[in-house]
Amino acid sequence: MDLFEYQGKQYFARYGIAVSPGGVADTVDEALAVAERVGYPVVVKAQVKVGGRGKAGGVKLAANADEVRTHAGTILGLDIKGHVVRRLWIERASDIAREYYASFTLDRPNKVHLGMLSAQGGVEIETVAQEDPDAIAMLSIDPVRGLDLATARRWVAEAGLDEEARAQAAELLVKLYECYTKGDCDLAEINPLILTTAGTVHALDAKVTLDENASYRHPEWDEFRATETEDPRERRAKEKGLNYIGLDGDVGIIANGAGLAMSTLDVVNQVGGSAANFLDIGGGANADVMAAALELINSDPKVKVIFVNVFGGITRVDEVATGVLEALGRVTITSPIVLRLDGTNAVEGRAILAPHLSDTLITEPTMLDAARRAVAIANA
Amino acid sequence: MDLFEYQGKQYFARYGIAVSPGGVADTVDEALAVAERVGYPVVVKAQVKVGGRGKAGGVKLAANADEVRTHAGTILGLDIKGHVVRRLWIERASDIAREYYASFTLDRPNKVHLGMLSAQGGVEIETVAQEDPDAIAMLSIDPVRGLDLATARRWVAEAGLDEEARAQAAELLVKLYECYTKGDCDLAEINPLILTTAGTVHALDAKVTLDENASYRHPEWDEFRATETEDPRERRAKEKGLNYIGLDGDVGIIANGAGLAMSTLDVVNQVGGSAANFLDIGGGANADVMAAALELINSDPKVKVIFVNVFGGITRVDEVATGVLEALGRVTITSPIVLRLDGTNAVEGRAILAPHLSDTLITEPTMLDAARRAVAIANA
Amino acid sequence: MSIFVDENTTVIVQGLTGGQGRFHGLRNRDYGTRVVAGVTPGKGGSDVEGIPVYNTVREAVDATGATASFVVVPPPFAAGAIMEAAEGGITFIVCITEGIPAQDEAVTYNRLVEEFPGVRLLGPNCPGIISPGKCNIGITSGDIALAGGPVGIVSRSGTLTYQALYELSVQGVGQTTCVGIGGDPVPGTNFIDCLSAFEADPETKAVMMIGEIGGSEEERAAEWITHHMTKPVVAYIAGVTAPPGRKMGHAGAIISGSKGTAQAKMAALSAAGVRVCQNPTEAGQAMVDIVASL
Amino acid sequence: MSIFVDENTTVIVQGLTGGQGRFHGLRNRDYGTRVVAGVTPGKGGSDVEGIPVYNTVREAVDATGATASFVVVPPPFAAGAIMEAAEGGITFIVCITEGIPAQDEAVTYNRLVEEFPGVRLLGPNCPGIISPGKCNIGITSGDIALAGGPVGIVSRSGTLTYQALYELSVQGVGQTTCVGIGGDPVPGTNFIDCLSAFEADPETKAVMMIGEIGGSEEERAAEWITHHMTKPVVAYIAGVTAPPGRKMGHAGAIISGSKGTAQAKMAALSAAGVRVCQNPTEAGQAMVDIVASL
Repeated sequence: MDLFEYQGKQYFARYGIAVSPGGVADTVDEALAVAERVGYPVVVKAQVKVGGRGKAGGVKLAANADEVRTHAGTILGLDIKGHVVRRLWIERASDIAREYYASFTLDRPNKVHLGMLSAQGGVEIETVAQEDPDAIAMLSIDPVRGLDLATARRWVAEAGLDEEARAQAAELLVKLYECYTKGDCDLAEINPLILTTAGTVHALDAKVTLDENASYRHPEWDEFRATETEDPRERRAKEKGLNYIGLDGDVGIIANGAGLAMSTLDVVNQVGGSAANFLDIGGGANADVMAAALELINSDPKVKVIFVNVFGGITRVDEVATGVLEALGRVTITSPIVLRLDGTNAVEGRAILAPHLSDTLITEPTMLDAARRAVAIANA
Repeated sequence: MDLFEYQGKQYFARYGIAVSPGGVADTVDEALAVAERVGYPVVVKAQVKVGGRGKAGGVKLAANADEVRTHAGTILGLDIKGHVVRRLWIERASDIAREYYASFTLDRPNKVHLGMLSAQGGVEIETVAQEDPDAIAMLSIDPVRGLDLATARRWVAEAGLDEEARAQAAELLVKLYECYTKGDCDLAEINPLILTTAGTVHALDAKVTLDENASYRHPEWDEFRATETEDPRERRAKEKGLNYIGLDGDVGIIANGAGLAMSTLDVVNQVGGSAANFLDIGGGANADVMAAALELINSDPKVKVIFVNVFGGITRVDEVATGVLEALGRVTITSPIVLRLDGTNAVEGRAILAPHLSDTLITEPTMLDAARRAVAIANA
Repeated sequence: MSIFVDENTTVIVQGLTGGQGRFHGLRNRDYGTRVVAGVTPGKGGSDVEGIPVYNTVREAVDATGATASFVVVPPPFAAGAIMEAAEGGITFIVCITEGIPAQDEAVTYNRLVEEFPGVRLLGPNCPGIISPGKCNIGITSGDIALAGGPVGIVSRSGTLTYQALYELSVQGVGQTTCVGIGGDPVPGTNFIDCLSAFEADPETKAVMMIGEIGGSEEERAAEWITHHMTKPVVAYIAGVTAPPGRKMGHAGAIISGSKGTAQAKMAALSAAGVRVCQNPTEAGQAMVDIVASL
Repeated sequence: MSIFVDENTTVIVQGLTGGQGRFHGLRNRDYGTRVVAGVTPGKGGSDVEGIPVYNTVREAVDATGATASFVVVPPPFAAGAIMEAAEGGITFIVCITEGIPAQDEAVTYNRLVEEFPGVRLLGPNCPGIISPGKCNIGITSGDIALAGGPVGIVSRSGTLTYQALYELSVQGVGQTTCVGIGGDPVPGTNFIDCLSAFEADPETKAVMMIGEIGGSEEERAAEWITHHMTKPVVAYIAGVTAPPGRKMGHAGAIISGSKGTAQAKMAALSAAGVRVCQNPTEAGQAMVDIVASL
């Protein structure tokens, strides 16, 4: 789960990481109230989960109440790359002497944590990584040992942070690592981490991705979840325990297992079609799940045909067949359905479907055959 | 100081690092004796401080006494890239299942130790680094904390060493790190580090460079020093406390300080000449030192002119001038001498030399003027 | 022969008394696996259809001499269960638990590597391992596997593991061992571990490898194959058409920038001499051809 | 103003009772440096021409309030002396000792960074620092320096430091501070530290930088200059004609492969907008021109 900047800063604050004083505002009046509280000048920042908001006019400096009113009014409702701004973060403006970059994430190939620290912050770290990789001090951290202050001090020196920033930065990095690990983040990134002209170090932005698998031990995440603005179809799918991702094509896909679902997309593409979605119904494929899946796909106006690709491993194909029939009895599906049912009890499953087959309920013996058939229908 | 392979292995053995059983041989008979002792088959290896000895025919497998006799006879006296083989290392041949690479050196930019470990050993590590950098597991080691067994275990897994090799390799790496640090190495490299078909891990080669600055605490290095085969001129220079490196040009160089000596080479080159040597006489420039330096340069038949470039910082130029005159009284110098004397007491120094100036004892006011004059004489 | 497990492998099930543990544990036993004990804290002394239950792994190992454990406990307890297995003397741990926090996985993996270098963890979030006719630990259906070799299978994807097994079995091509390594952020066992074991196993004559988008494990495997693999390898990579930046089920199946694409993985494997196929059926057929030509 | 030291800097000399320590310590005092104490274990209570000697740094600091130390002890004792200075409360340490083992330097540098992040070490194996007319710690001759600014000098090479000072002084161009950082494997202070301090110092208007072959410090400095330096920089890199693979005096001055060549360093600095000169005289003249145009 990606957090908004203000949520990331709230999360940072829990771990003692310094951020600018500020507050959230959903209206111009609220923006004014926050600005009066934190003191001018302030920065009015659009809260959207997409990069490039600065260029899009979503971040403005305001020296007084009039400017806050103007900027807040303009930014609220602004469309930034398809994300409409509904909320602002108003914070006290900082006198920036230097901008750094700091982040922690998992180094998957090496199975350790990776800290990245650079004296060149405030720009896309990918750009720095490409143009001047030596400007990023990479620190491999053994998850068993963690990051201690001595190592952090060595790291800030290695990264070439300005000397007056080093002591504070080292302490902040230790806290950021704690936020990353104890806070169960997939990513905890500060860009820029700043040194102010007054000589203090704090986080001017916050990019936090939380590991959903850890939500059971973080009741405090509920408030973050409340603000998630998902594709309504994807949200409905999640509520049903389905893993759905909307795509641009016209072949609706239902498969059991993420790998098989991805593979189904590939095969549809291979035979000249294009998938309308990724949908993994998981291990279970009873009538409830199948009905929900069919209904979900059916609600997508792009879909011209539905391809159900189920491999019976644990799941028995006869149960899947029964589930499909039951589902069809409960919901009205407008698109033709092509099924490929294979694996455990496939013969029995096909036998169950046989009496119901028609121009709009078709079975094919293999994944490839089924994909061809579905694509032929979609392209007809 | 670079060690021969056999010395590196002896050094490794001090730190408990496993190597193949073997021994040194300076004659064919000694080679046979070692082979009989360690058991056939053996490998007969030329001991030279230069790479590529294998391709040059300096490493041969011998299955029996006859083959040892043949190979030892051929290799002793072999010229490998200008290095004549005077000594052999005979060791028991290993059944190699896998070849790895391991080394420790100083990561100067980051001021920590750098371990490099690769499952792709037995080839030039530079080639691996270029073609497949991911195949080298780099480990930054804080010199304060060192390398412990747990970290070494993580490292061997990360590097993808074969599982049966990991436990032994981790222990060996901890010992190699100890050899590198307590043993004051600039470089401790094993290539290849092997896993035998019998499942044991040991060092099949050894490349060790010792840090001369640490020799005061390593009386055991004396035996390594005894075998150093240097350019006789460089050895003589070292005995006199001079830092001399022979080059290919015809302008002899004497300067005080390594930076100024390098700079002198550059300026000579810049004005169209070419230096016969690098020679740093250090901070002192009394008559003894100057005499030794002039004599050394004079013994190089390539030299057509001698350029003395002294900047008086601590060294007083008047003392240098006196030193040069005394030296000329003690040794006969055949080449003309161009002097540039600058810095502390330069006026007094030039005054001392003034009565003695001639076509073969010339002063110039600046480094650049002196370089031009020297090069003009050399090219005349 | 087989890799990692065989007919003599004795297995405990951590979580045997839970719903999933009971179902899969008994199913594994029914397949012929030597499931000798269960472990559930507080339920020591009871049994599940004749399988004795102990309070701790140590007790179960002391009583039965088991060397393998099947961990099937909920995410909050999985990391602890894995460490308890290693501390209790187990050397092969299969964890099917889905949804373990990545931070727990990172710590657990490294603790095992650092403190118990002789212990292998398979998973978490994987279907497990089956050596047809000998041993089945995990949730793979034994019905779709065929004993007798000569093919080894290693897969990052659950359902595609089954698909791969099925494609071979229906054509009469058996398997030595099929290993599902799972797609979680920090898998205990990776492609190279399995390829290396298959390369060393005399009965395995060819290997089928099922990868998917995300990460760089397939590329690393390709590098290893280039240098060390002598047996033919057939590969299929799922996710050619997956859009970048979206999680497709597994934490692993996400493309970041130009890294981890199916195309890059397929190119790396092709360069390593692997026969790369466009879909599972094609991969199955390619393997049938290879086995026929052996 | 000056960087790192000024007329108020109070200095102790570790090794004042030794030959070198006495010579340079007194010379520094004669220059006007506030040399307030010496430290030699076992010689506490004595004095060197009126400078009191203490047994430990802690005692010397307690008695005098000194903040800087000049370490001039033989290599076997240098690392210990540096750590004693930091532990004793000194915040600026100049170590001129040549020949300290690299392993000792690596440990000492990292201990300082980890345990005493507020402490700066200059050197080892460096000529020291001089702020003309204010403070001279080290072995640079005060005669060749000229007070009043506006040029800062930072150099990796000893004799070329003197050369640089001299080239400017004879032309009447003064220096704010001249720092010799030394060419040892693990220098306590690097180019960037000095460039950053000169950039922040209002009296320094331009910087002369003397580098040499080996390592990558000049390239890193070039990168820093690109991003942060607003003042003009003139550079000279010694060793254009040095043969690869040979040590030229300093451990630093060695070219490995294509890395660390003078050409690469000069190119990087030029790209950063630095005026790169071919010899010290040219560099001096370039700086004279720049100062004239300020």
